[in-house]
Amino acid sequence: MWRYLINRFLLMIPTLLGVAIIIFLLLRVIPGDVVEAKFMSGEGSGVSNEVLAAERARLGLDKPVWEQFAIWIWGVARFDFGISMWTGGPISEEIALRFALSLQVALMATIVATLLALPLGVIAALKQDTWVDYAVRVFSIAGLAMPSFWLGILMILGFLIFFKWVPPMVYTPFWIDPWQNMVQLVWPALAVGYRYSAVATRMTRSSMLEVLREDYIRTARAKGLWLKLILVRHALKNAMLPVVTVIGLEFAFLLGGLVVTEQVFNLNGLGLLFVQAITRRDYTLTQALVLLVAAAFIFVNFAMDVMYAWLDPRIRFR
Amino acid sequence: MSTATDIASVDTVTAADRGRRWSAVVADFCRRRPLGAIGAGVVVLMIVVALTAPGIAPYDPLNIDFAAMLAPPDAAHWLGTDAYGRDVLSRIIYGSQTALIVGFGAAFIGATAGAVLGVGSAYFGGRTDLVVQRFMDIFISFPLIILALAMVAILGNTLPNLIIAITVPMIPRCSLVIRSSALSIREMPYVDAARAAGYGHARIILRHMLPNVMAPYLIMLTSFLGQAILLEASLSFLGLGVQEPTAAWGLMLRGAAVEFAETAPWMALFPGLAISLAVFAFNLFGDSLRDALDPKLRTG
Amino acid sequence: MNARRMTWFAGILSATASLLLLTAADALADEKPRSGGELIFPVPSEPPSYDAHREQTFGVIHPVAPHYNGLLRFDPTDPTGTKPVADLAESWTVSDDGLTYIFKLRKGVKFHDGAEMTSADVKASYDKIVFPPAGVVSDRKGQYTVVKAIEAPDANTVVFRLKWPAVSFLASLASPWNWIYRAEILAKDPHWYETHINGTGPFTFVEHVKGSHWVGKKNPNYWDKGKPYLDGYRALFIKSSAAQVAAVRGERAHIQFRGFTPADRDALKAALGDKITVAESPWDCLLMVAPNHQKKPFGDKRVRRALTLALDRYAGSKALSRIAIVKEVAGVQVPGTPYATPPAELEKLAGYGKDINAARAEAKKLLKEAGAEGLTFTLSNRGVPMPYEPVAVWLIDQWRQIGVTVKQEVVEAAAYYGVLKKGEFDIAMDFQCGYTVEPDLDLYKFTSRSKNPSNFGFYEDKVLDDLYEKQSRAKTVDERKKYVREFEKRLLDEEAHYMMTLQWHRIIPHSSKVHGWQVTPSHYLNNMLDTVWLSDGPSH
Amino acid sequence: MSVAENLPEAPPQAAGDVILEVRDLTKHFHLGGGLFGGPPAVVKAVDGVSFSIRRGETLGLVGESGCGKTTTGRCILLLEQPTGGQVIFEGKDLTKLSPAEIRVVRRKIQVIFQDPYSSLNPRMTIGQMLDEPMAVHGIVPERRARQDRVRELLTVVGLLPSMASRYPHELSGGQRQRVGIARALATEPSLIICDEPVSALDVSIQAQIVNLLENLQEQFHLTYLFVAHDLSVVRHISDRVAVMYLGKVAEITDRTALYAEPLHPYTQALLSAVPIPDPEIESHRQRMVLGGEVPSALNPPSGCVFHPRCPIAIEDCKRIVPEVREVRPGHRVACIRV
Amino acid sequence: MTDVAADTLLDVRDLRTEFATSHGVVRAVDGVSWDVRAGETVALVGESGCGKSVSALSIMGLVARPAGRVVGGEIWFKGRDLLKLSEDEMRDIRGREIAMVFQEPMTSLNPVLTVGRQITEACEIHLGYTPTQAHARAVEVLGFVGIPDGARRLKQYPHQFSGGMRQRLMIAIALSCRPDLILADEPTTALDVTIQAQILDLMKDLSRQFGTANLIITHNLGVVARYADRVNVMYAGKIVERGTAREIYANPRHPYTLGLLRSVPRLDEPKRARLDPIQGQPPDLTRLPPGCAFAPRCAFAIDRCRAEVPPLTSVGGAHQSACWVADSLPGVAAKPVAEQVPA
Repeated sequence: MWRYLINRFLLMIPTLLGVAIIIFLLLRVIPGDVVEAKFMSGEGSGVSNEVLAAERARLGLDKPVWEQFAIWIWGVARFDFGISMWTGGPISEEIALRFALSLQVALMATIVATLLALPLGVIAALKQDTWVDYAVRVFSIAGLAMPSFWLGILMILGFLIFFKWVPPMVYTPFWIDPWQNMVQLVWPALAVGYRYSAVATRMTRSSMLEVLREDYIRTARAKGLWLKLILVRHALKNAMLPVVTVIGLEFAFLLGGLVVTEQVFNLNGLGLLFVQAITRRDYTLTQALVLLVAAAFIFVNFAMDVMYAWLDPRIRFR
Repeated sequence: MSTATDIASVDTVTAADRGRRWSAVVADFCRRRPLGAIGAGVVVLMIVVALTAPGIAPYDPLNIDFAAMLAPPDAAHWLGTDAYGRDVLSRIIYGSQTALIVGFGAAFIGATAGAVLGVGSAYFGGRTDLVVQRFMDIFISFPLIILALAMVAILGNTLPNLIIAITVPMIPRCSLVIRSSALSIREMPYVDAARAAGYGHARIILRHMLPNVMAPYLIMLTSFLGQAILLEASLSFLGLGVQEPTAAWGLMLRGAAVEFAETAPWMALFPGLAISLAVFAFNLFGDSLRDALDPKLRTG
Repeated sequence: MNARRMTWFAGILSATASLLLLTAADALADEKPRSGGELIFPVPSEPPSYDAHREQTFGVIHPVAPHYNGLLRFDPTDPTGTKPVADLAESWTVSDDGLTYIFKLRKGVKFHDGAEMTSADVKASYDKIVFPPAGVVSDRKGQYTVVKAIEAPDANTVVFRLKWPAVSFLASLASPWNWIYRAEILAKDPHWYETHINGTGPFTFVEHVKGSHWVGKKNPNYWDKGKPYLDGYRALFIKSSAAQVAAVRGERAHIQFRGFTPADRDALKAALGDKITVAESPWDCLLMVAPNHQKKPFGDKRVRRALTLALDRYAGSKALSRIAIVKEVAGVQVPGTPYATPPAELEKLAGYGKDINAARAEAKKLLKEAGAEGLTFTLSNRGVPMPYEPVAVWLIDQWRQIGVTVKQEVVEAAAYYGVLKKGEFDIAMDFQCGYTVEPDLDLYKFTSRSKNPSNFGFYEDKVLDDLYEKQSRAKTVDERKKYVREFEKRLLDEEAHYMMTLQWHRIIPHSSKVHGWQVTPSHYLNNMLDTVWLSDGPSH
Repeated sequence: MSVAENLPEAPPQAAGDVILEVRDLTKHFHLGGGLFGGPPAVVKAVDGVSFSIRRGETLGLVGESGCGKTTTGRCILLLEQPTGGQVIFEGKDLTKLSPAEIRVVRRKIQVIFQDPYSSLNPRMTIGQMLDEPMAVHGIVPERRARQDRVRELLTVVGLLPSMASRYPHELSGGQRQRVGIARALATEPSLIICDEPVSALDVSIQAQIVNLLENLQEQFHLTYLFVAHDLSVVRHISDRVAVMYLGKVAEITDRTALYAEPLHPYTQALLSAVPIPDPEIESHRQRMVLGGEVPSALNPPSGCVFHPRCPIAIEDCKRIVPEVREVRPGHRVACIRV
Repeated sequence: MTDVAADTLLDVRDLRTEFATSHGVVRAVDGVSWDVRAGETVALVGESGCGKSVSALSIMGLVARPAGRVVGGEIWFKGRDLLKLSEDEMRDIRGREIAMVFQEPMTSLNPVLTVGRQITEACEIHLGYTPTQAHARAVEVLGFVGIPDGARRLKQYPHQFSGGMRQRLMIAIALSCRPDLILADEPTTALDVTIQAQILDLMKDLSRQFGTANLIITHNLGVVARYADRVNVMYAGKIVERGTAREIYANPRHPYTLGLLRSVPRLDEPKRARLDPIQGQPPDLTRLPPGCAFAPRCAFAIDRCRAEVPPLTSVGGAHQSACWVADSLPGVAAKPVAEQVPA
């Protein structure tokens, strides 16, 4: 097993390197650069080409692409992501608070999704093709079908119109004021969590259906075990394996993928930062963000493998 | 030889059986999967609406009428008008064209490219597989929004480019799923038989493996259909999708629809419902299709 | 003060008096300002760096301006935002030839770090803007090419020497971007101010949490005794406009200084009634249509004229002002400002007439003459929804009515100027926005391409260049007005190099508790917050 | 006139020449390992197997699951690349052929698989499946003629020509296996590897297929390598039999000798374990029940791989790897105690 | 073995189990009656799809719902009709009084639970054992089934056992609550010959040791011959012949049984030129012919066979056959009906 895990761990490196190369090149292919985005934004007077050239030189954008890449990747290897081309501040500082927020929302949404998905999925599987199953499926598919920004807009409008209330505008870290923090983040977490619960519910249901058809469940029934015991002890643990994967991957997607929801709920998270970074052609920040999100994704994948190994003795004892 | 009698007596499948197979399959699907049948019905309805849009839409979807700006639903405009006085119903009807083109275009390209890559990767195995999978890993871990933004920024905002942008993240997801079923199909004796018969790689992949991943392919296709429509709506909402004055659902939800959500809720409500209904129908159908096609989940 | 200069000011003042503005000046005089409270306002953008000398976005001005003073500022009570008044300068004189400006500075002004502000600081700050050292970017260098030298003969005197007389020079010095920094710090590190705050302004810096908020608190040692009235302020960085509106509506914020949409205004007013006061003004921002003269058939002025004739600007104003932040029908100057063309005269320009049917008939005729019937082209638009998108939708519809088919191509904002610069378009939406309405600043854009890289019509017009020069060096207001008018007629009517759509319209629905703040045509102005006060103290 | 007359028959050759010779065949599978994984584990699925088949005869290859009999068949079919040894078919070493030459050889060696459900492509009709090899190899280039051939082939294996338009799922297991046989015949092979061709079939169908295989062998002078675990069936169909255990040949001889007088203790145990469908006989039969399980091929025992379960093993068996030696004429055994 | 012939443990009467499929209703078990007496081994023989496994699942109340359901008959076990019991009462019988061993040892054990957990849970539930007692019992039963070092092996997972070992585990689970009857559904089909022999011997021994009755479900006539006391031959959901093993093998009175016996090659016979197969294909249960289901494949069929379903009638003592021409059938060794010689 250890060899397998180490192998998987090491395979993360070429993947991340690939991500790094692609985002680096992609950014240079996109028309426009940070200097243009900043000085040609149209709100000021025309800036001379000399000024633009000087600024490009200051940011190192006049160097050959391979050299820029080498400098950047060498920094990354030392966990130095450089400074933002837009603000001039260290990347780590730019990201820190947003990352905390996104991480928290992702975690909360995952909790919401899990709490919804597991019971619903199990019930739907047990009552397959009955009205309970249909109701669960309609509920979960409705979650998938509703654009989350749409749901968000409805929620915010609902609060406004019916309760004359708006969620706090500014992110307060949990450790500073848990109540303020929760009051702000619980809504996006619910909106997103509901949507993602759909994916997990469907996976739980089908995985459960599959497991319930397994021979060992028949064995357990033949032993005269209680239904609850069969479910909890025999079925759930097996059925959980694919569900855990799905939840893990969704969690990874949530980290950087909540652009629209963040916009609707006005969360200054990674997703919004992403859009800002790329529309400003803030190369260094975009690169760092992509790498961060990709690393999180790949790492969660790896963590899922570890979890699998831990949950499934067939792998654990290999 | 005595085999002749033996054959005659076992010829159990009659011509009549085969003739009514299709209608029987459809009837059976409807009976056993009522939800899926409802979904399929809505999808068919949507296709019909999209095809006959010029005939059934009460107004020209591009026709601006400042006199009728922000008109609430009434006899003249069943679903009201938008900020430019355009008929919301007509725009929803025409919007179904955009949704279906994007949905089917992206889903078909994404699922097919994914299927070919997945099957090829599984068939060749070894180093090829390792390299292809690394590439899939790279693309799957790439944040979707960045891909979409980059594609749109590089290629521009046209419908085909939008389809490409939506397709790119679908390919690795589909290829992963298809690859895993192709891996088991590669171990099937009939693939061995094809190899033993001395067929070329292309023939084995195209004729012997691809048709047999149809079940996961169709499942991916239907789920991508819904996802593509939703993605298009999200991208449009972010201003990265198709552009005004094209009639598209996501576009209708953005800008004025949000600003006037309180005073003119019909502007956001109906396109939002259209998106939800379409995605809902595709997912419902896809889900039931999966239940029906996945032998592991089959009842009875 | 020199007599000739005095004439100048009289002219401006008289023009100001004749203004027709939507909002009367706030009841500054009616009530006695009350001290205390924290002003909370959302900012739709975040400061890239803290150094306004090198930045272009209001995202710097709104949260950071309260920490600084300029040499001059625009009168915070003037609704046109065109009247330079003293800030750190106490008084000034201008030489007869108009080439020497001598400023006397206030005494006893201290930086937040306690250092005394002297003429060296003003000189160092302006040197940084006008003569930036290597490695320092100054966007506005070009605006000050007229400056020959800046001198600080003694601690309280600063002298600007010009290369030629420029009527707009005082307005340039009142720029809200030209904050006065400390010379000693700049000498050590010209980039220090990009990441630090140390000004003389009414508020001191407390914190900036990236992606979240900016906090300033009252500067107890502020030189303008009694001010500021607020205990502090808090700028919340909120990108989503819906969330900004929600913040004001939920009374989590008092005001947003950039502007809301008409829909937002109506919703806020409906929901909050008296608790909301709406301040409106024409906005010194304008969407223009730039036909690419290098592309056929836009080199033909008949086609360009036809396209501008097709626009029913008055009907458009009525309709679009309900859904977008555009309203006033204008020429090259914001209506109501000193050099604006009166409406009656404006109507004589092509596309500004009241009879739209006649105009369209003429447009069709012109197209026919030019052999461009059934013209089809692509309108390149910037990927910023408000107000680019509604204006484009309107334009496309207007052109459709003279038989022209237009497809919109939206280019992502950052890539847009690449498209414009390279001239890779048929017709493009162009944009101009200024901190004050001033012909020198506003008209430069339309001079020949060879002089001015931001001319995206790609034309050469010596007559226009000449008129620009003439108005800039005009000796009286009326003379200048005359040249501006001629410039306008040639640009928009005779040659139709560019087509103006509608002037932006700034709508600031704010909490009725906010007093002492005057809306102006620029969202870069009046953000020092020294005059702002809250009527019932801390509320949040 | 027999329907089969149009089928070209094998060239008249003196029966008895060696058509296939397997020399010291080995096939090792590498488990785990990978890009950075360190030394991978090696499974010696086939470990030095040698035998030969004469034209027209049937060699039975028996053994329990995991003994390497199927892998041996797959190596001969070149579905697996052998790790070592030679596979000499009609005088050519298959392991050294170019891809083009392999294509030609594949016509001559065909395969019938165990599972009639998974060995037919579910998306192709029976006709397409039989048509394809003939088209690819250009055996019958003309389309119409190929359709005739398809009908002939179906008749030969005892199916109705009309079944050409059917899909596999419309047929029963026995019928599918007939299709599998017809597909193998389509390329006019001289050697057919039968990989457990009847073990997945119902008892009542097995006999039909066994008979069919025997009839076809006579009709077309086919040579079979008959891989199976059912000793009764192997005994019925084979001329000679090889017994494999853990990747090695334990005993190889002609059928009569093997069943009448098995020499290797493993063969003896295997035969003794097979129940005979007669309670009378069963109640008197002396049985030799082997203890333990078949060891893992990942970690095979030292010396003679059978020694941990062998009733007659001695100390030497733990050390000495027994050679396959000819104990009697034509009877080769790998056991030092014989 | 004591004579307990009169002591009927399980009495299945006219059992009917149906499945609803997309092609129609399948009568998987169609009016089947048989019994098992205490301590004896009864075999249910037939080919795939003949209803033998469904019979066992019907007894356990484990027919997969909602597609399948028992639609008629009675299952008497120790004086109670199992079909009338509630689910809770049935649960007390399963595992405790009737245990079951399944065909696939590789998939019938839960891969993520330790072997110990899987053996002890039934004892804890049915016998009220404490974990310690249950553990002791588990070690004990592992010993019975020939797995030494039980205490250590209980901590292991199924994948750490080989196929034969897993089937021993299944038997250990079945034995753990000392049931009266074990239903073994193809217990050795998935195993190699040498292992098959081990397992069957083990089951036989255990049955003798504990007096447990066995029902063996199999298609392998050799296995039946070796281990069963009485045999029921099933075809298309019905029992077509029953009797003691010796009677059935020595003197089969149904053409199907006869065909089965003739078609398999035997190690104890000289090689025949050709085998004597049963012609045709197994029946499609959704479209059975009106008369005897075997008639289309039967070499002895007469017109009556195609019209009327033959009842199961005695052909001598307890030996019963459902065939209209049972009396006129030839013996096993008789010359095959249709000699197969290639054309």
